[in-house]
Amino acid sequence: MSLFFQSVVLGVLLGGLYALLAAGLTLYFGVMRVVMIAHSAFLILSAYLAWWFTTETGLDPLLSLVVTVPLFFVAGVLMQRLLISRLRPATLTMMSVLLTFSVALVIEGMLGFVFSGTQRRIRLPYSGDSLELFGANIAVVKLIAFGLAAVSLGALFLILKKTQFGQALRATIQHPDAARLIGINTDRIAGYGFGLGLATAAIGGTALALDSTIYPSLHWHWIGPLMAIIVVGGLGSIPGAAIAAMLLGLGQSLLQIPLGTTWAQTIFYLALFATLMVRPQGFFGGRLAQRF
Amino acid sequence: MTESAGSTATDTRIGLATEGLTKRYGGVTAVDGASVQFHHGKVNALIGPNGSGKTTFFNCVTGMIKPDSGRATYLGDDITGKASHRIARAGIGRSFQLCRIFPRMTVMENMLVAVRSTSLRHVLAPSRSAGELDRARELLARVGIDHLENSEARDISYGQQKLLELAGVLMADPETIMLDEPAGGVNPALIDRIASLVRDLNAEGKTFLIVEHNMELVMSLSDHVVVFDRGRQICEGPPSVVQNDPRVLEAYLGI
Amino acid sequence: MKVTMHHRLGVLALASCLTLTGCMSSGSSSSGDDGDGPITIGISLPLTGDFSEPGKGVQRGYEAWADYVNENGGLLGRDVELKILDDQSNADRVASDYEKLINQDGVDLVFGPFSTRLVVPAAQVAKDYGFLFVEPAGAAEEVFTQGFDNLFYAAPAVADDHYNYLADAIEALPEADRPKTAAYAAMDDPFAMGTAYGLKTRLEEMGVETVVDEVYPPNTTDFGSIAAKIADSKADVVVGGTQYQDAVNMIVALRQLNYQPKMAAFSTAPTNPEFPEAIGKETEGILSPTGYTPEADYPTNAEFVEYYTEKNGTPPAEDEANAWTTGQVVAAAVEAVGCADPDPECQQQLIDWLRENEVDTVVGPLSWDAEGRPEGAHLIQQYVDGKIRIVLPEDAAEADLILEKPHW
Amino acid sequence: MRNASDPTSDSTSDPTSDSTSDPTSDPTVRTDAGSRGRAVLLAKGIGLLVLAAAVLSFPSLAPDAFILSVGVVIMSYAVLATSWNFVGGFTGYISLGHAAYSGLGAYATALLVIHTSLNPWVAMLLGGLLVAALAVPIGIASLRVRGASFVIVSIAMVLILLLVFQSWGEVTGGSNGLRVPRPFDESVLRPEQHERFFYLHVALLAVALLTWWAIDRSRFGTGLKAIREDEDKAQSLGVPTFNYKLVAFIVSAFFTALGGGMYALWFGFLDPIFQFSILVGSYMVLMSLLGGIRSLFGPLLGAVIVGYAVEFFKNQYGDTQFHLVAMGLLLGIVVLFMPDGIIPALSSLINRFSPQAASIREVSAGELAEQRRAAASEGKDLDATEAEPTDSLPEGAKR
Repeated sequence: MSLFFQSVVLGVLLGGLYALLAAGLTLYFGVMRVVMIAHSAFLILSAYLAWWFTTETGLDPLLSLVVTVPLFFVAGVLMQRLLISRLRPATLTMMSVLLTFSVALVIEGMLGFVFSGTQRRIRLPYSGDSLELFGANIAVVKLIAFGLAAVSLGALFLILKKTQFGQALRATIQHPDAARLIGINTDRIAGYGFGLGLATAAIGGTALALDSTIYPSLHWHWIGPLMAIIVVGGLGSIPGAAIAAMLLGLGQSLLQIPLGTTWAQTIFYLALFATLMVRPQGFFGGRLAQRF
Repeated sequence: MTESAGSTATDTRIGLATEGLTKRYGGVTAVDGASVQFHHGKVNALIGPNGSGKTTFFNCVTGMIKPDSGRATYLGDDITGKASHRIARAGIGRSFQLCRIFPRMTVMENMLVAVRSTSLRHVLAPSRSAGELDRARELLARVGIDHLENSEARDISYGQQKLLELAGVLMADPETIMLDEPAGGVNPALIDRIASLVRDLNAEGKTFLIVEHNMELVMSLSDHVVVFDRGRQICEGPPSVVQNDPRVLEAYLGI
Repeated sequence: MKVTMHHRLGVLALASCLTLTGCMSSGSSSSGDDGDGPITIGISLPLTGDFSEPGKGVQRGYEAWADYVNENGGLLGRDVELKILDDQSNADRVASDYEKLINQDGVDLVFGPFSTRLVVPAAQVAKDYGFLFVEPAGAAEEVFTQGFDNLFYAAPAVADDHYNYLADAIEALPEADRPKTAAYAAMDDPFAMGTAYGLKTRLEEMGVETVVDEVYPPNTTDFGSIAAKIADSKADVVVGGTQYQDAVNMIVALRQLNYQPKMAAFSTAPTNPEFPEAIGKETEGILSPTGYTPEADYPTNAEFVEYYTEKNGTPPAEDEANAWTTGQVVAAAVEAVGCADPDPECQQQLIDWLRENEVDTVVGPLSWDAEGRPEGAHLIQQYVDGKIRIVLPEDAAEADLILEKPHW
Repeated sequence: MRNASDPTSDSTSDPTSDSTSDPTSDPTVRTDAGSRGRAVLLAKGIGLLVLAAAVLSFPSLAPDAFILSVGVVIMSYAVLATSWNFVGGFTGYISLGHAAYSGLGAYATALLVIHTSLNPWVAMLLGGLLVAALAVPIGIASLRVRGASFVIVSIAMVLILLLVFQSWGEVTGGSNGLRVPRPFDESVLRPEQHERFFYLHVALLAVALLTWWAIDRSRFGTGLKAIREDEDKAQSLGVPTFNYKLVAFIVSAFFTALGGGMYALWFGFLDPIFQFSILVGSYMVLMSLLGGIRSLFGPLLGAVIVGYAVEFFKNQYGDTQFHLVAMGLLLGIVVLFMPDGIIPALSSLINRFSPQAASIREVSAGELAEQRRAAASEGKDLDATEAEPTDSLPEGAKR
């Protein structure tokens, strides 16, 4: 029983992190109909930057966010404006996959080039500490990562719901043409949306680096589960992705008890296939997926 | 021109028809319980102000979009929610609002896309059989662009592309041809050519269903006009009748 | 007409490429001179990619060995020249590298690559050309069951035997003092799994119950759930079939869950100098098998440590030692047989000689069975007072084995 | 019924001519096609012969067994890239995960050879058929909806197969890898093996190319190409797009699996992390795209260039991590600036310098159409202008 409860706790913590990591991926798809393969490469990049920051300065990796978040935002805007927007709309979905894939390769290669293939882990004085809750142990680092995820998803939600930019962004997601008709500069909004997505990658990467080893090719390990999450959640829907992330994180954690680590990972892919077979538009999201 | 419009009721057969067809996008109801009947063998027109749901209606009927509720029938057969290639093979061809051709295929290749049979023999046969090529050339000649058959479709002018699209639709030999704004964005001379093509083809027995904003063209060309506003039919009849209907004016002027 | 154009271009491009491929080979064929030139030794190593860190360790070991040999009169009076290619941690590349070394560069001898995953395809190429294949890294049982009659592993023991001394020590305990339960977690890698399962087999034979048996993919970074299972089982012994970083992650995750085993053994990682830095003072009592220690008093070891330390600034670790050992093994055969050239006859003599003889190396005297398994065992090390010391076997021990691991 | 007399139809100007185009200027095209037919056929034949001769003479020209083995690798990549192109080139659906099918083909072949007493070549064929059968449900799941989900499934397939083949050790050998018995006995030395496998790969490539060619000229092929250009439009012309895509996908998986199986028999050792690798799949994409996905020989050309470049860079620059960066940059450049690949780019370059062809190029008109198409496809199905009530009025009703 305690193992079950412990696994639930771990699953929720993991699900929160997944939700943050998948939020950006689904956002790009919403604003641009782009499957951003490089998202997880940017996660790893930000994790490396956090690691490097801590190794060089000795300060807490969370402080690196002050630099990486704006940096990634700008990188996202530039990437959309300079690269993605050059593609022909007719073949955007397919070609953007290749383009972002090539970006991922470049990032992976550069990370290997600069930091070598050695596995890295941030050394924190509190990495082994934990709190006890009803018999379950909650690692402090996992709690911080979860907190980061919750705060940034909350902030993302507020930005989308309460600000003018957010409204424009949502309008662009739901009806690009209509948005254009009512005077929204959808190109600029898409750029900012991309930047926002990459900013979440900066936060997600740092959260990831707190309690995990990083190495350049790690991003392949993440891209599969994240894509499964956004499909199950409904492409383009952030709340959908968050719910799917929570469910799949919890599912993975609980399935590890009877099945072991490896087979438990297949839950993502099974959920992906089941979703496409039964309900291609996703279980929690909007109708965007219908035609894409 | 209005010869047939005068003697309706008796000799009209219903071709395409819908019953309570509805399509919503989020909070917006694009097609709102539309019940419409089009006359088989005639030139039908569907008009209405911008945003009245004409193109969405078109897309629902041709299977591009699944309607949320309601029925569509063609010559009595239920075609609701059928995939668009099935509807195409049931005998309904269509063009698109902003002319859609296959840009990186040659004009001739564009012509050879249309599928008339799904038998394996037909599908696996070389697409450039002599018979097929002759047929394509004939149709290209008919619309007046046969001299372009080896050009890539993206390299020809917009007007030529519109004609190509029409010719491509004709390759499938449909009974009913739905044209979405055939006169949109083309010069007056070309509008005349398209109009005469429609007349000729109608004379050969093809049914037309045309969405068009050019009122002059609609009134001169069609036998039967359906007026749409806010996703449903508000009035129908021969052009002369519709033209003077107060509801139509109201819809257009937005009073 | 356009089609023809494509066509013609294709032909042109293809033809020119074929010509270029032909050109690529020119200028590098220095093959087959069995006179007084240097003895060239071909090696493919993962210098980039996932295995690059240990790969570079092996490279340092090989290079140190070659320099040492050349400073001390060479091999058969000839200088030794290493030709090292990067296989990018990729099995396709490793095979093509040996293909190139043997055919195009005309090397006289080959040494093995790093990582079990790359040894098998490489050994196949060597076997097909009749080359002797001594390798520093393919410890897993599967390497020796493939029918390679040219393969020798230059280390004291295969992975399954790494914990033999530890198992012996536990078996020697009175039954009541033996651990009752054990948890195993191993990376899905032939070597790492081999070590953990070797010990598992022994412990199960003596009645230690297996309560957790987890295998995780090499790319696993989140050990929360595995740790939760182990912690929940409250096993007396935890055995990690680990490489490096996974051990660190697992230990951190176990500590996060407040799990305190009586005995904790991890392969490879604890012998890494970075390990105590990563774990801190909680290393106390952690056990690990090792095939090499700089302190060992085997003949030639002192020279090796001194030479290597002088050259590189740090004492050699296991990867470097295994590379050096590989050099020693091949050199012994070459000196005994008196030939070093790619001729299959010479290579076969080298193979036959190694089959029959024992070689003194920095990891102790080595001899092999018919499949190329070395017939020795690994030393067992343990962190005692913050330092890693040899605790087993007793005749080599630098410190006493701590049976009750302090809390971490 | 109705008299076709139209008051404006007798206008003298050609109604098709927009301001930007002059349709009277291209009679060349037609005469070209007519009078040159025979010459074209001859040129094609000669080209094919030269190509075949160049490929077939390679083993005897190769100076050593290493070069020969590089040739085998390149031919293997050519087979895989050509197989990939059945779906990528015809339908425009980009699969980043075709390594899934080559890997499955390799394992299927190996396991059949090991566990049954089947002839290795029969095993390879059977392996290909098994993979083709497996491709049916995968294709149904990923092709039912358009675009993005296909890509996502393609990547997911590689990742899930990597997990399964790594974990299911009793059957697949797991991370220990799997030795594949040689199809030829011990007396066939390694260089001889390379030579035989080179010809075998060429034969497989020839079959794949022939199939590609046959599809290309069939109605089926025309339908597939139409799907690549505009799927909705193709469907509205009666093309059963889903079935077409599915069949193309299955054919592609079949040939990819054969390519994987043959590679397994040659290489003799399978390891899941190298078989189910996204990088292998992306090489297929890069090669096809670079050579030109719409051309029969595009993938072959791409495979030769990339295969050669890989060896060249390794030879010249040795051990750097830079090969990933180089591949990423190359792929990015191809996608951004040369999405049609080398063959079309070169031939259009040649066309530009050849005088008779120049007149049919109406770049401005073409670009105009492209822009219109672009605008259309962005809002293609949501159809916002219709769905969203706006107060704009048609011309006729303006106040």
